[in-house]
Amino acid sequence: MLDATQTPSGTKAETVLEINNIEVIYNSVILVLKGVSLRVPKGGITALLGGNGAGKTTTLKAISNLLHSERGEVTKGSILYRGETIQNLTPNDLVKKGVIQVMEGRHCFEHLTVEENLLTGAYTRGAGKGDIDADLNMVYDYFPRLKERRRSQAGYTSGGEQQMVAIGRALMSKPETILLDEPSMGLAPQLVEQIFGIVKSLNENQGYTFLLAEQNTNVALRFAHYGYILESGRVVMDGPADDLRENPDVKEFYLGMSDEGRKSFRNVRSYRRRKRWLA
Amino acid sequence: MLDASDEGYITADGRKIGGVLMEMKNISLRFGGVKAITDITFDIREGEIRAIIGPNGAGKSSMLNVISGFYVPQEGEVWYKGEKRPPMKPFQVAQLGIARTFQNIALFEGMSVLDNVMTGRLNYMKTGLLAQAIWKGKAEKEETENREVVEKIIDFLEIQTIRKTPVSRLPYGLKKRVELARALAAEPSLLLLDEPMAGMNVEEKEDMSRFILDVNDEFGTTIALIEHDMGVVMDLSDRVVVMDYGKKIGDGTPDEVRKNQAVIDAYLGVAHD
Amino acid sequence: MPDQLVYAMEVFLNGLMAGVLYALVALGFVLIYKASGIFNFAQGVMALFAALTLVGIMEGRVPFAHLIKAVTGADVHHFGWTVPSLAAILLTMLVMVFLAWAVNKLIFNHLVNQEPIILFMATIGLAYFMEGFGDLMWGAEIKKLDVGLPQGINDAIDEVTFGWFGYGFFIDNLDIAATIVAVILVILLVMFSQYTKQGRAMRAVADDHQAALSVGISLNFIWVLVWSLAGFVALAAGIMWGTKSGVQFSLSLIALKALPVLMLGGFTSIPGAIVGGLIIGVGEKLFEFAIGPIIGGATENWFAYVLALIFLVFRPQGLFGEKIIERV
Amino acid sequence: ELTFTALSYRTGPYAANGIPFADGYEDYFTLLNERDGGIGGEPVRLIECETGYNTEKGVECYEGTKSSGALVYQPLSTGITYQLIPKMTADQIPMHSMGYGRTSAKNGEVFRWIFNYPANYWDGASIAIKHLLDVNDGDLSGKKIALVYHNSAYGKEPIRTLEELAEKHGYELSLLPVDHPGQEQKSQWLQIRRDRPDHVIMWGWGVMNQVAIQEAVNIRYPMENFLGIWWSGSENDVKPAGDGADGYKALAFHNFGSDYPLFDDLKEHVIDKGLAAGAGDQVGSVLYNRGLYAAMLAAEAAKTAQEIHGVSKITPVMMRDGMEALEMTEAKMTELGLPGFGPEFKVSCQNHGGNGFAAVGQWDAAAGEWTMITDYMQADQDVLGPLIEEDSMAYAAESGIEPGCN
Amino acid sequence: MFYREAGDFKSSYVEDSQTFPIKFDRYRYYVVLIFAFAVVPFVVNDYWVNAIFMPFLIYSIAAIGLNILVGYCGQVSLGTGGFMAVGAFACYKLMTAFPDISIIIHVILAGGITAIVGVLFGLPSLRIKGFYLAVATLAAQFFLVWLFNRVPWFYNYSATGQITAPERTVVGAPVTGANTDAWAAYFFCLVFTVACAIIARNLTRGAQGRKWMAIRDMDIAAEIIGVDPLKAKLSAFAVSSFFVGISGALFFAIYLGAVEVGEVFGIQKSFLVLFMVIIGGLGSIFGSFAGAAFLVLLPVLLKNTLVGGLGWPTDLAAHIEFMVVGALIVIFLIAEPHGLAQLWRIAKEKLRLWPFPH
Ligand SMILES: Nc1ncnc2c1ncn2[C@@H]1O[C@H](COP(=O)(O)OP(=O)(O)OP(=O)(O)O)[C@@H](O)[C@H]1O
Ligand SMILES: Nc1ncnc2c1ncn2[C@@H]1O[C@H](COP(=O)(O)OP(=O)(O)OP(=O)(O)O)[C@@H](O)[C@H]1O
Ligand SMILES: [Mg+2]
Ligand SMILES: [Mg+2]
Repeated sequence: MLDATQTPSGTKAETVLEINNIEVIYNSVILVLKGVSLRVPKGGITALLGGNGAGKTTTLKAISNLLHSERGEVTKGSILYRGETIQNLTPNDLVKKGVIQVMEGRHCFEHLTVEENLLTGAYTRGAGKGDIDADLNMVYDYFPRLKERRRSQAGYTSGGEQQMVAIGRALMSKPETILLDEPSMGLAPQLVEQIFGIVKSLNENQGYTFLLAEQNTNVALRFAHYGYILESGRVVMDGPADDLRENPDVKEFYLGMSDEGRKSFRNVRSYRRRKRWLA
Repeated sequence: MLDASDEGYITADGRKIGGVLMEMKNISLRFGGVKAITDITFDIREGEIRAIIGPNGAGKSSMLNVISGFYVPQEGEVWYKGEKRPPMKPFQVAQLGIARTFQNIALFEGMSVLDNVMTGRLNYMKTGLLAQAIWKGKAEKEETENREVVEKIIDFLEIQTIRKTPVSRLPYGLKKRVELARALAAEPSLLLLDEPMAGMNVEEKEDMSRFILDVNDEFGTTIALIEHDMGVVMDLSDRVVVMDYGKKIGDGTPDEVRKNQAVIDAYLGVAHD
Repeated sequence: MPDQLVYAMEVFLNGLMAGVLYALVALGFVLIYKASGIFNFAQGVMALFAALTLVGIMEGRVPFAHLIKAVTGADVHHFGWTVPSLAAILLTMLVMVFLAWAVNKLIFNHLVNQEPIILFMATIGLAYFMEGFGDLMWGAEIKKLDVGLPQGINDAIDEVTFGWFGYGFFIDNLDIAATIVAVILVILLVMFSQYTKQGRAMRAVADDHQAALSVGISLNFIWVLVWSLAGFVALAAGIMWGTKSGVQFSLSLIALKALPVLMLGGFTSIPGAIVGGLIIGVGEKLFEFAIGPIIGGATENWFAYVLALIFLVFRPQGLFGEKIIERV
Repeated sequence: ELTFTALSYRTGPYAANGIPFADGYEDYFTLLNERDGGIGGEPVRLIECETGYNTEKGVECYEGTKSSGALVYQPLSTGITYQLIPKMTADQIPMHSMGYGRTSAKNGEVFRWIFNYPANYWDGASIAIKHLLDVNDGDLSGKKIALVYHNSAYGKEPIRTLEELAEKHGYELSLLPVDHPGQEQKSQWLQIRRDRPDHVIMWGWGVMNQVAIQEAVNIRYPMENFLGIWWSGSENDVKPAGDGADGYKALAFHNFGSDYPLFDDLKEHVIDKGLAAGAGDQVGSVLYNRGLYAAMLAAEAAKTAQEIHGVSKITPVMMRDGMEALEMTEAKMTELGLPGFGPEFKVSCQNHGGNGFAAVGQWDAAAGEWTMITDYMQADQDVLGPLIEEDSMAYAAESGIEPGCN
Repeated sequence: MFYREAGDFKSSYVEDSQTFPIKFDRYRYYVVLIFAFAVVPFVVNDYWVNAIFMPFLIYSIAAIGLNILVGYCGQVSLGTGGFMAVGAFACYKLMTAFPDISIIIHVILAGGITAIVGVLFGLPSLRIKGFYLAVATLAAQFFLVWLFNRVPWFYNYSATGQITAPERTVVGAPVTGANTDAWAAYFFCLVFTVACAIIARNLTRGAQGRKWMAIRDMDIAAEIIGVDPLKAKLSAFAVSSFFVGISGALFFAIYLGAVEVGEVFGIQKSFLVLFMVIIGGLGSIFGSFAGAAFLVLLPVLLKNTLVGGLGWPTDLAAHIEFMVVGALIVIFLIAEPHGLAQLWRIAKEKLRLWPFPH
C-alpha cells in the first residue's frame, strides 16, 4: 500500500502527524474508531473521506484532544505530532504547538461580534496589536463578506458567514497544521472553490499542513494530495488523490460518476446498495 | 420563463404541476440595519419542487422563516391556498400543513429518533390531558395509529435500526434524515427543506434526492428547497428562485437560471452544465 | 416640604445604598456567569467563607480546632497572634485564588461542555461542601469583623440635610464605603472584560466551551481567573455584610438578595448588577415605606422579586443582559 | 440508666445560638455522671441529635430516639415543638419547651404531656411592659412602643398580649415585622428613626438580632430603651455591634455568669478532665447557662419522679409525674450550687408553665458581660390567664381533647 | 446473562411502548410493588415510616411533579416550596371547611387548586427563559409564603399562624392526627405516590410528553413544527403544580400534622426538591424516585453511621455530612451528568452486553 508521506514526485516528506491504530469509545460503551492509522505529511493536504458516521469528526477530535469534553476517550493506539505523543496535552497546548481545529458545524461564539470572534483566534499568540491587525486584514481580504458584518453578533449571521468566521478564526492563530472538519458544508459553490483555493494557497505559499475531513469528495480530491477513506471506524482505502479519483469504486460511490459521466440525481430510481469494502 | 397559466403546467418529464399554492408578494425583511430580504415576490405551485438558491447570507433561510411564520416581514403579503394569510404564530402555520427542516439541524436532542419523528404527528394527536393520564383506551389507540404512520416513514427513510437511539448520538447525515422524517410525519402539503444535503457525500445525496422525489411523487407534496449543490438543484427542481443580498435576481426553470448572467456573476461563478 | 416627601427622599437614598450592597453580591454571580455560563449557587457561601477566613487570619484562629480536639484531644484555639487587616485581606485573597484553583481542578474541569443546569447543580454540591467545610474549619459561632471601616450615621450628611429640610437624613458610613468599593470594582471589571484579551476569551468560553478549547483558550486558566475574581468580589461583599451583622452562617443567605438584582440587571452585565441593585434597593424600600404599612409590612423579600419579574416580562434578558439569540 | 435527649443544632443558620445551649445541657449531665454517678444512682445517658433547626430533621430525631426510653424532650425550636405536641401526647412522653413553643401549653389540663415552665412568651411580653412601666414611673399612657419582630409564628406570639396590655396601660403599639433571615432592616430602622418611639421591644432570632442592634446603634437609638426577649439577649447578639451596644437590655429567666459554686464543680469534674461538650469555650455564656438550667430542671424533675414512685429507674410516664410535681425553691437551688440562679416556681397539673417570673438584664460592653438589673418579676397573670384559657380550649376542641387532671 | 432484550419480541406497538419493555424489568417492577403494598405495611415501625418512608414517598411526588416541569418541559422552577404551601393550605382549608368529605378528595382538590396557582405563576414563562425564569419563580416562592403568613384567613385566624391537621379517617382508620398508625399513613401516601407515578408516566410517554420535551429541547423548533408553546408550558405548570400540591397536602396533613409556612415551605424546600430532580435525573420518573431516596436516605444514613456507629460529636458529623453530600453530588455529576437514572441506564446497557465490553 502506498504511504501518505510519499509525495507525488517520489521524495519522502517529513511526517508531522502520525496516528497509530487508535480506538475511540464514547460514553465508555460506544466503540466508534476501531483501529485507525493515518500519516499526515508536512506541507501536504491530506483528505479524510467517508460517509456519515464513518468517524471523521471523531478522528479529528481525537487528534485535537477535544474528545474528552464529549465523554469520549482514546483507548488504544497513539497519536504523535512531530514524533511526540500528544494524547496528554490540553487542547490549548496543542494550539500553541501549531495544531488547530476548525470544528464541524461552525461553533461560533454567538454573543461576540464577528471581529471579536476572529480576535479570539489570536488568543494564544503573544503577538502585538500591529501583527494581529495585519492578520485581521488578511482574513477580511479572504472573506470580504465578514468585513461587512464585522460588528454584528456572530449568532445572527447566516450559516455560510459563520463558516467563514470559523475558518478565519483558525487562521488568526497562525497555525502550522489545520484540521478542517467539513469546511464546505453549507457554503455556496463559489465559496467552496474559494475556500479550497485559500487552503491551497496557504498550503503552497505559507507551508501550512492540512488534514481535512470532507463529504464533498469531488472537491476534496481535487485539492488534496493524499486521501484516506474511512468507513464505520476503519480505514478502508487510501492512496494519492489522483489514484483515488480514478478508482472505480470511489468514482461510483463518492464522486457520483457513472460510465456515462455525471449521473442525474433525478434518475437514480432505485436505491442501489453499494458493495462495502468491509461487509 | 415558463408560460405557466393559472392552472399549472407540465414539466419536462411530464409531471403535472397544479395552480399556485403559496405566493409571496413583495416581501421585505430587515433586522436593524441589515436588509435580509428586499421586495421579493415569487410563487410556489402545487406539486412542484421549487428551489431557492443564492450566495451565503442572501436571505434564503430568512425567506423560509417568513414562510413558516417565525420572522414577520416588515412589508409584503403571504398568500396560501388562494387566501391572504393573516398574521400567525409559527405553530398555527404548521397546523396549516406546512412542515420544514432546518439548516442547523433542530432536532430534539434529548429524545430518541422515534420520539422525534412522532413529534411530527402532534397535530394529529388530539386526546385530552385526562385521557392521556389514564392512557388505556383512547390515548393508547391514538398512539398506536400514529405510530403506524410513523413506522411507515421510518421504513421509507431507512432508519429502522436507529429507531430507539437518542438523536444526540447520531452522525450529522443521519440527523438530517431524521429531520426529514419528522417533517414528513406531519404529512404536509408544503414541505420546506433548508439545505437538506449539506454535509453528505454523493451516495447519501443520491439517497436523499430519491426520498425527496418520492415524497413529491407519491404524496404529491409540494416542496421548497434550499441547496448549495448545484447538481442537486438543477436535477431536482422544476423552478428556481435566485437571491442575492436579499434581492431576487432570477426566477425560472433550471435551464433558464443557469444561463442568467446575473446569476452566474453573483452565485455560480462558472456556468454549470 | 411636607414631611412625607422628605422621609421618602431619605428612604430613596437609603434604598440606593442598600442596592449597592446587593449589587456587590450580584457582581460575583455575573462574573462567573459571564465566563462560564455557570449560575454559581455557591456565591453566597463563598462570601461567608471569605469572611470567615479573613476573621480567622486576623485573629490568628487555629483552623479545624474543633476537629483537632475531637480527634487528638488537643485543645488549641488561637495561635496567639493577630494580623493587621490589610495583610489579612491580602492573605484571604490568596486563599480565594487557591479555592478557585481547587474548584476548577476538582469540579469544573470534569464538567466541560455540560448543560448549564448540570453546572448549576455542581455549584450546589460545592455550596453544600463549603458550608460544612467552612464551619468545620472555623467553627459556627458568630465572629465580629472589624477591618476598620467606619460605621454608623454620617454626621455631615445629617447636619447638611437638617439645615435644608429640618430633618437630618440617615446615611450609614458603611454604606458609603461599600458604594466606593463597588464603584471601583465595577469600573475595573468592566475594563477587564471589554478591553483585555482575557476578558474576550472569558466571554468566548461562556458561549461555547468546545469552540473555545479549539482555538486554544485554556478553560482552566480562564476559569481559575474568573473564580478568583468572583472570590475577591465575595470577599468584598463578605466584609461589608460581615461588618454589619457579624460573620456567621446567615451571611450565605445574602445571595437571596442578589438574585432579583441579577435578574433585573441581566446575568451577563457588570454595569447591570449595579443599576439593577439600585433599582431593587430603591424599589423595595419605597414600596415598604409607602405600601408596606397598609398590607402588613415585611414586603421587601417578595417585592424585589416581583419587581424584577415585571421588568423581565418586558425585557426577558434583563436591562443590560445579552440578548438571547433566537435563530433557526 | 436514665436516658435524656438533646435535640440540638450546631449547624445551620442558628448554629451560633444552638451550640452554647447544647454544650450547657450536655455538660450538666456529664457533671452529674462524673460527680454523683448520675441521678439517684442511675447513670445518665444523653443522646444528642442534630436538627439543624429543621422541622423534618427534628421529627426524624424524635422518631429515631423515642424508643430509646428517652424521658423528656427539649426540642429547642418552636416549629419542632408544634410537630411533636400531638406525637408526644400520643406516645406519652413528656416535653419541656422552656421559654418557647406553644404558650397555651401552660394549661396542663389540655396539654398533659407538654411543659413550658418557668416562663413563656406571653409572660415575657407582660414583664417587658412591666419593666417599661417601672422605668416610666408606672405610667405608659401616650407612650409609643414599637415591636420589631421576626415575621413568623415565633415573632407574632407577643402581639396579642401587647395589644391587650396597650388597652390597659394606654400606650401606642406599632408593629415592624422583619422577614427571615433579617439581614436587611433598613426600612424598619428608618421608620423607628422617624417615629421616635419611646421604647423598642424586639422578638428576634439569629442574625436578625445582630443586625437590629447594629442598626439601632447606627441611628443612635438609646440602648437603654431597647429591650429584647430572652432569645434576643445573648453575647452573640450584642458583640458584633461593639461598644455601641452598651446598655441594651433583654429579658432573662435565669442568671448570668459563672459565679456560682456549681461552676467550680463543673471545672473540676468536666472541663479540666477534658470532658466538656463542643469546643468547651462557651461556659458561662447566656445560652450556655440556659442549657445548663434546662438540664438542671430536667434532672430535678427526674429526682422528683424517683421520689414519687420510689424507683430509681423511671419511665417517661413517671417523669411526667415528676415534672408535674416539680418545685424549685431557693433552698433547692442553693443546695445545687446555683443560689438565686432562677426564679422560684411550682408546677402543677393545671399549671405546666410555672409562675411566670423573669427579670431584665443589661449588656455592659466594657466588661463584656450581662448583668441583672431587676429582680424576678411576675407577669400580669390576670391578663394572660384568660388568653391562655381561650387558646388552649380552642385547641382542645379542635383535637377532641377532654380537659382534665387525671 | 439473564438481562437480555433478545428473545423478548414485541408483536405490537402497544407492547413496544409499554413502560417496561424488557421482561426482567417488568417483573422487578411487580415485585417492588407487591413488596411495597403487601409486605412493608406489616413490618414497618414508626421510625421507618416517619423518618424514611413518608418523606421518601411524599418527596417522590414532589420530585415527579417538578421533573415534569424541569426535566420534561425544561422550565426551571424554584417555586416548589411555595406551591407545596398552596397544596398544604388548600388541604387545610378544605379539611376544616368540609369535614364530612373524604380526605382523599381534599388532597386531590388541593392538587387542583395548586395547579391553578401554578398556571398563574407559569404565565411569565412564555417570555422568560432559563435561569431568568428560575429566579422569577422565586417571586412565587416568596410571595406565596408571605401571603400565607400574612392573611389570617388561610390559617383560620389561629393565634400562632400555624395550621394543624384535624383527625380524618379513611375506611375507619385515622390517617391524619395524632392517633394515626404508622402503616396507615404509609399506605395512604403509597397509594398517592403510585397513582401519581403512573399518571406521570402516562402523560410523558405520549403526545403530551413529546410536546413538553420538544419545548425543552428546542422551543423555537417545537413551535415551528406546530407545538403551541403557551399550551405546552402552561399544561406543564399545571400538571407539575398538581403533583407538587398533592405532595404539599400530604406533607402537611399526613407527615407533619402541623405546619408553619415559612419554616416548612421556605426556599430550602424549593431547592431540595430541585436537587432531587437533578441528582435523580432530569426527564425520568425513576430518577425522581432515585433522587428523593438519595436525598432523604443519605443524610439519615450518614448520621446513623457517623453519630450512631462511630460516635462522633453531632456537630462534626453534621458538618461532615454536608461535605459528603456536597461531594457526592459533584462526584455523581462528574461520573454521570444526567443523574442516577442515566447511571442506571448505562449500567443496564453494560449488563445487556455483558460479558462483552462493547
Ligand atoms: N458524543 C457522542 N456520543 C456517542 N456517540 C457518538 C458521539 N459522537 C459521535 N458518535 C458516534 O460516532 C460515530 C462517528 O461519528 P463522527 O461524528 O465521527 O462521524 P463523521 O464521519 O464525522 O460523520 P459526518 O460526516 O456525518 O459528520 C457515529 O456513529 C456517531 O453516532
Ligand atoms: N435574526 C436575525 N438578526 C439579525 N440578522 C439576521 C437574522 N437572521 C438573519 N440575519 C441576517 O440576514 C442575512 C440573511 O441570512 P440568511 O440566514 O437568510 O442567509 P442564507 O441565505 O440562508 O445564507 P446561508 O446560505 O449562508 O445559510 C444574513 O446576513 C444574516 O446575518
Ligand atoms: Mg463529522
Ligand atoms: Mg441559510
